[in-house]
Amino acid sequence: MADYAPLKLHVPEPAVRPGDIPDFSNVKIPHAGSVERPPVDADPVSIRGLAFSIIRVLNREGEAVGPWAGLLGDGELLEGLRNMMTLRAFDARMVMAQRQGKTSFYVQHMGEEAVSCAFSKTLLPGDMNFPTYRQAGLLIAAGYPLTDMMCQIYSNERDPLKGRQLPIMYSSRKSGFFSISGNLATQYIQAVGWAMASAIKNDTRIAAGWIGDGSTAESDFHAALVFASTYKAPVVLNIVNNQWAISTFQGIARGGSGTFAARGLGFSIPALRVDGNDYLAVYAVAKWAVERAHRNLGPTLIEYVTYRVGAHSTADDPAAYRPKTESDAWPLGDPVIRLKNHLIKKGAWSEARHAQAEAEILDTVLAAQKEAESHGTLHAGGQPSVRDMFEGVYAVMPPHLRRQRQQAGY
Amino acid sequence: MADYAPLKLHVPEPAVRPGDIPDFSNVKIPHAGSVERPPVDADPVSIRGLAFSIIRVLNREGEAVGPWAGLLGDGELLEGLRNMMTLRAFDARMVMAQRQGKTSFYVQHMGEEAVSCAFSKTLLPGDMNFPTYRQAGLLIAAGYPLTDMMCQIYSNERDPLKGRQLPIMYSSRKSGFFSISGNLATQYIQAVGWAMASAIKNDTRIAAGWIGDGSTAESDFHAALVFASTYKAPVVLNIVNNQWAISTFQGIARGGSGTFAARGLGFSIPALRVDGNDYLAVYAVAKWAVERAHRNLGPTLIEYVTYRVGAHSTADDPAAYRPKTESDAWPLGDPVIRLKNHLIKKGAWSEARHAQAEAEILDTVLAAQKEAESHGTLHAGGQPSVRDMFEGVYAVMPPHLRRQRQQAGY
Amino acid sequence: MVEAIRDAMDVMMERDENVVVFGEDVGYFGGVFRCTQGLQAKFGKTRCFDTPINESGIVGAAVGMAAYGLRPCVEIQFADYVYPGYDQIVSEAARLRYRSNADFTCPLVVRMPTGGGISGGQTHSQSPEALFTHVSGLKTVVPSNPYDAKGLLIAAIEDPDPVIFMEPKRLYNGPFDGYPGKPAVPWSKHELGEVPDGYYSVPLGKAAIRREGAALTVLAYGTMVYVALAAAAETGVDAEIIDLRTLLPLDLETIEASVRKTGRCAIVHEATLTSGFGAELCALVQETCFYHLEAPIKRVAGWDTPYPHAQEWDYFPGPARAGRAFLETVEA
Amino acid sequence: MVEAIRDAMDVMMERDENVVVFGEDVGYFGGVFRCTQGLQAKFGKTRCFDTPINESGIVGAAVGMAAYGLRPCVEIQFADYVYPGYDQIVSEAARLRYRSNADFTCPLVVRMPTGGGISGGQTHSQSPEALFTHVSGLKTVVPSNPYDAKGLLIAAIEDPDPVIFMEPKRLYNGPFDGYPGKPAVPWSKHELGEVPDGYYSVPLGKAAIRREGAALTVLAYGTMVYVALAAAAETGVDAEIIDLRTLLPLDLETIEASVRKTGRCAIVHEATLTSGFGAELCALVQETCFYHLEAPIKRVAGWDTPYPHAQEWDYFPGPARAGRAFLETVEA
Ligand SMILES: Cc1ncc(C[n+]2csc(CCOP(=O)(O)OP(=O)(O)O)c2C)c(N)n1
Ligand SMILES: Cc1ncc(C[n+]2csc(CCOP(=O)(O)OP(=O)(O)O)c2C)c(N)n1
Ligand SMILES: [Mg+2]
Ligand SMILES: [Mg+2]
Repeated sequence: MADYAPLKLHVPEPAVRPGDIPDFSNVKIPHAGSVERPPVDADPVSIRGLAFSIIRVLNREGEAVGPWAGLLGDGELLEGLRNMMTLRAFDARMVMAQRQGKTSFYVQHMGEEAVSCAFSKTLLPGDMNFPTYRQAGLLIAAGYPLTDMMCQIYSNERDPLKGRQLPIMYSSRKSGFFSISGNLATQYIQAVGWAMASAIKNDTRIAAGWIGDGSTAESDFHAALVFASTYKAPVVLNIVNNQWAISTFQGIARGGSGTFAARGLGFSIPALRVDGNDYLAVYAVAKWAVERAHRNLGPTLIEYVTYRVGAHSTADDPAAYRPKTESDAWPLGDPVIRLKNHLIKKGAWSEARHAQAEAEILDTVLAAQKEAESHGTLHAGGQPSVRDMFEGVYAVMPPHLRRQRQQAGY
Repeated sequence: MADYAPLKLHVPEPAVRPGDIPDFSNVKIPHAGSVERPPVDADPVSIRGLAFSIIRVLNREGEAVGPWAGLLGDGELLEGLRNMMTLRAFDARMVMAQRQGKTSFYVQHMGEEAVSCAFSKTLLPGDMNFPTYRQAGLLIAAGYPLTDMMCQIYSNERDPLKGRQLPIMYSSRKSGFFSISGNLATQYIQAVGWAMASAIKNDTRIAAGWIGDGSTAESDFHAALVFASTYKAPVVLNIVNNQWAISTFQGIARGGSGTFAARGLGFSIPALRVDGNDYLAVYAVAKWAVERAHRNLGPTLIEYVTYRVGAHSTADDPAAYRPKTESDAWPLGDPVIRLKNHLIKKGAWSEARHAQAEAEILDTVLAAQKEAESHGTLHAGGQPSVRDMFEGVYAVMPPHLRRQRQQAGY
Repeated sequence: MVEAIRDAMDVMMERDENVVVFGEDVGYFGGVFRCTQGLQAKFGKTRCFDTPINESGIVGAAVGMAAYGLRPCVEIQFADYVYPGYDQIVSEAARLRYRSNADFTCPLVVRMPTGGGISGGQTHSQSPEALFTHVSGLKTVVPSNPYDAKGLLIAAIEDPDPVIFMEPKRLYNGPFDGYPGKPAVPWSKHELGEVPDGYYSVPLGKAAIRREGAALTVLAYGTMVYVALAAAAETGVDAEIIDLRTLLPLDLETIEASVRKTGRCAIVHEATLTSGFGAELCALVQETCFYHLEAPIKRVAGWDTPYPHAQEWDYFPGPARAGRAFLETVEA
Repeated sequence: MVEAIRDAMDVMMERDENVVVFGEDVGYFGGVFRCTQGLQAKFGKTRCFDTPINESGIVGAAVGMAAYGLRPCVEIQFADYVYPGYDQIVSEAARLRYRSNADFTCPLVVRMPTGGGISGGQTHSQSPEALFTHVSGLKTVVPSNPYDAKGLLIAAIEDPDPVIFMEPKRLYNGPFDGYPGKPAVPWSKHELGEVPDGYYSVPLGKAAIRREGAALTVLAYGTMVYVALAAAAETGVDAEIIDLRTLLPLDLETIEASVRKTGRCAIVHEATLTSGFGAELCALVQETCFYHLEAPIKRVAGWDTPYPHAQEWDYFPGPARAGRAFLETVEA
């Protein structure tokens, strides 16, 4: 009867750990331009393969090739480059500001700038993102003021959120950027709900949900896919696979499926995998999905394959769980350098102009920072008021909160 | 810019509603014997098609055909028939008992008897089911006493659960039947946890999770698939697709994916669809999955395609949401009749013996009922004590509960 | 009360196209308690529809819709099944206005049948109101009769913030005083069973005095209002019975005035005693009326066990238990 | 306190092979607060491992494991993230013994860092203990020092029932009395910072008196024990400060004896006031000690708002607020 061998628990492990030599040989990378571009109304079953490949546009020579190329003009590409550079400079300053004690917490985007910066450009005014804490590029590319971002990060007297929220948990309805929660995955189903609302109202606006590789394990990911599939909600469901969830490698959330895009197959939701470090590829694939949504063809799942170069946040040090040089070994390169090289290859850009742009951008960021700091930082200068702490729990303050505010002396 | 047409919300609807003529022409039913039988260690990717087909053994002529046939001898089949007939007779008596006010609630299995009765026979002693409220066949096939089941249903003085639980929420560790919760889907991830525990302990026992079509929408379904996939847990994940979730047709939970088995594809969990009204097919497919688990090959997802002939429970009337004759039109027939016909075809059974067996089984059920009722019914005769209400909240009763028990006068 | 609740949604769906209604089995079928019957037929299936069985999905989608500008009124089939949606309620709906400084808001109603007395066992009988009253940003409402149910639900749907609307299921078909053996009284025979047509609202945050009295203040809500009335009648205690209607924001003014007058207070709820809403009521009363209190405040509540099936009427805090507490309080 | 907690798991994993430890980032990395550091290296990755980010999955899998016969001790990364796992705790872990008549049981510990004071904003600062004390079948523990943390965690792991183990994260690295500006004191400088090697346990359900006093009974737990001590020192109020340690089952005997002696009582907790555990404490004290009380029981607590980021020290109930309440109570 029990002639079976003893069972064993399988616990997935990353290929390498601190002290090992980084190894991405298991990441299969198709040639740029090699993956088909189906029509947006293709039968999801016929394009299952897209969930297991990687759509790429920029090749090693910096050329844009294949069926997903050719969507963006030089001006748009230069703007994209500028946005990514701005985000990178912004990150660098804010990481430093956190170290200087000007705020409590920061999350940077190093290596992942193309994802949010390019995606932002595929939306129409009124469309709504439901971002995580690692999509500030959406705000920057949408032209949201850097100073306002910083005031939020500093929780100062000009903080649009009145000091109530953790740094980087921005909110801007005007910029199509839903209030960040901090609770993982909750916003994914909210994006679906928002999109359903738009469809209920016969509106034309669509929504975009955002989630990290690790967070796809959360249950609200399932809720989102079930609702999106059932009601054919006009929503783009983005998974940013940056290989890590704090200290946990993506294999723990992914399990045996090979990719995160594969999750879409169980719902017949078209699922595409894209080189997340390739601005042109991100734009092209996102545009395809956004088009599907606007045309009422239903949801699309996109996995952006990228790499989190920095720490998870200012609260951790990745050297404790992965080789220090792993990011250098990442085979999809750096999104800023790749777009820069492409523009240089095209003759639309040069090393010199790049250096100049870098300097200009730094000036802009520094100016914004100076302006923001003139309104205070977390523990110094202008502060949100204690009254603000009591306001906004409800539209109208109920008696018990009024009493508490009085007790607090305000 | 907004040159898109207004969006529209898609709300799936069943093909027919009360007053319409039942129509299952959209249910594609492969010929019995036509679906391949891969080795248990087949690459999940290579058998994706099994999630979109229906494995069947019994053909219209009552013959067992194809690669999934031939696993059960006549004795086993006769036992299976007897178990299904017992469950059906048990159901009929208990539905009546509920109508007579002897209990508050009952859930019947009409049409789905093959699923739990056949599955039960694929397990080894010590394996553990995590059932829903519609798998009493697991208990009956495992030889759990009918009287004990009825005492639980009556919440009487002999109720093994001391009157604490709703009727039919049985628990029997000895019979490999985990305590039913009543909260949908929660037990699915618990089954995975139990299986992980067995693997951690290098035990040989495996677990089986159970869920209904409607309940696959619950988030714990996702948790179960994620954990099962990641840790390759030795678990069989069963989905009983009986077409309905109370008043809601399966299309609401399923969305665009065509089948529930498809959900496994996103996790590279082998996923099979089987004729749930075919005792032989259920046994064969379940056995395949159980074998995989025992051989440490990881989880398997099985969708049993069946039909809920009766009401959801004694609390509803399906005539309000589906045509009265829909169950007659169900193309996969009745599991009891199909197995009976197969045995007659084989010469192992006859109409006369069947009629005699029916009478015997009814006697057995009636005797069990008489015995159970001698210990009381919900509002009459022997009752669990009020003390029992206070016991068992904790292993040792804490002071506050002792005080409350005293206050209650016990 | 079922009709009153349905009527409230009907009226609001008519007045405001942004009101949408959904949940498990609420569409074609009209809900397992039939509270949404006819709404899909009347307003179409994009305004009233069935959802997948996923409470987090129901609330989460509703939060997204509310942020868009709709006013979802969703049903959780039983309060016992709200827990999978609890995170979306607590972490999202309740905090959206605050954390975004009103950049986004969440006008959302989550309806759910609550309480026992229907042989529902541990998964169809719970009264989890205290799990909501602890959460800043939520309002929690428990009506006790059809008139209030309609008016309060209309006010809840109109409210700019998330409201938890708990419907004592034992009151759906008539008042119930805790005697399961007595013949059922339909609402049509009850003064508060009369529900005016059309639009009216009962403001959130205002209690109602159901019986004036001088000897004892009784705080109750939902089914327990009738239990308290029966207990007062049986014991002859001249109790002032306050039906809270809204638990949060609470009408502390009415409570305080009454306790100052009577000098004694008892609290009745069906939920499990420990950390139930009665604890908060007790704390508030002793904080605000300490020098007027002549006896300890008594709590009568469900025991600290799961809700049992067979022992339902031993668990249920009926008139006998309430009456004993009333007498003890006035005699203390 | 981090080391003490780690030590408790280490000791129990050594003594009982059925003890397993898992959660988000707890395996190779050893947890974001490093409470499980070294356990995977020592006991192997099937005894201590990383999980997918799914709190319902973590608790649900643990319930299945506990039913099998293991003793899982799982970590929820922050108490603020327990809500997705709340259903598995409330509907499953808490009721398994009861509903199956002990056919299956659930010896499970759910650890979670709780409380604020670390600039964590609304999603890294919450104190949701009252959401557990309302649930029959759970025990809830909040240690205030390394000695207790180790002993209580060992007792929790040995307990046959599910235990919610809340670790005040502001105490991980030293006692904290509510003055963020003061130089940090490490545990090594504190008498209760000394943790014996090896096995010992502190029984669940027993409070500890941290300061004897005659003028006022103060009920506190976790970080608030130090706030209360500071407030007593600053105001000169001769307070008897009781560190509850276990909220449920509660050591009512110790509380009652103290209030009978002092005649006055104040309660301090960091969680939001309304329906917080202070409400239950207040209710119990007035129920059991009414005739000994000379002044209203005061509650000092977090305000009824989400936990703010910039205004953290206005939200946090520090010694100034506690001291004011102590004085008001003794002077009333
Ligand atoms: C419900 C919940 N559980 C846990 C956390 C703690 N947490 C914050 S970020 C994070 C990792 C997320 O990883 P991933 O989804 O891959 O996103 P990334 O940080 O890589 O962008 C965890 C576990 C949380 N914020 N919310
Ligand atoms: C968490 C939760 N939500 C809702 C319910 C109410 N409910 C009980 S059974 C049921 C339908 C389940 O349908 P399905 O999963 O298809 O199982 P079937 O009854 O068809 O076997 C619902 C909604 C519940 N028990 N638990
Ligand atoms: Mg990640
Ligand atoms: Mg079903």
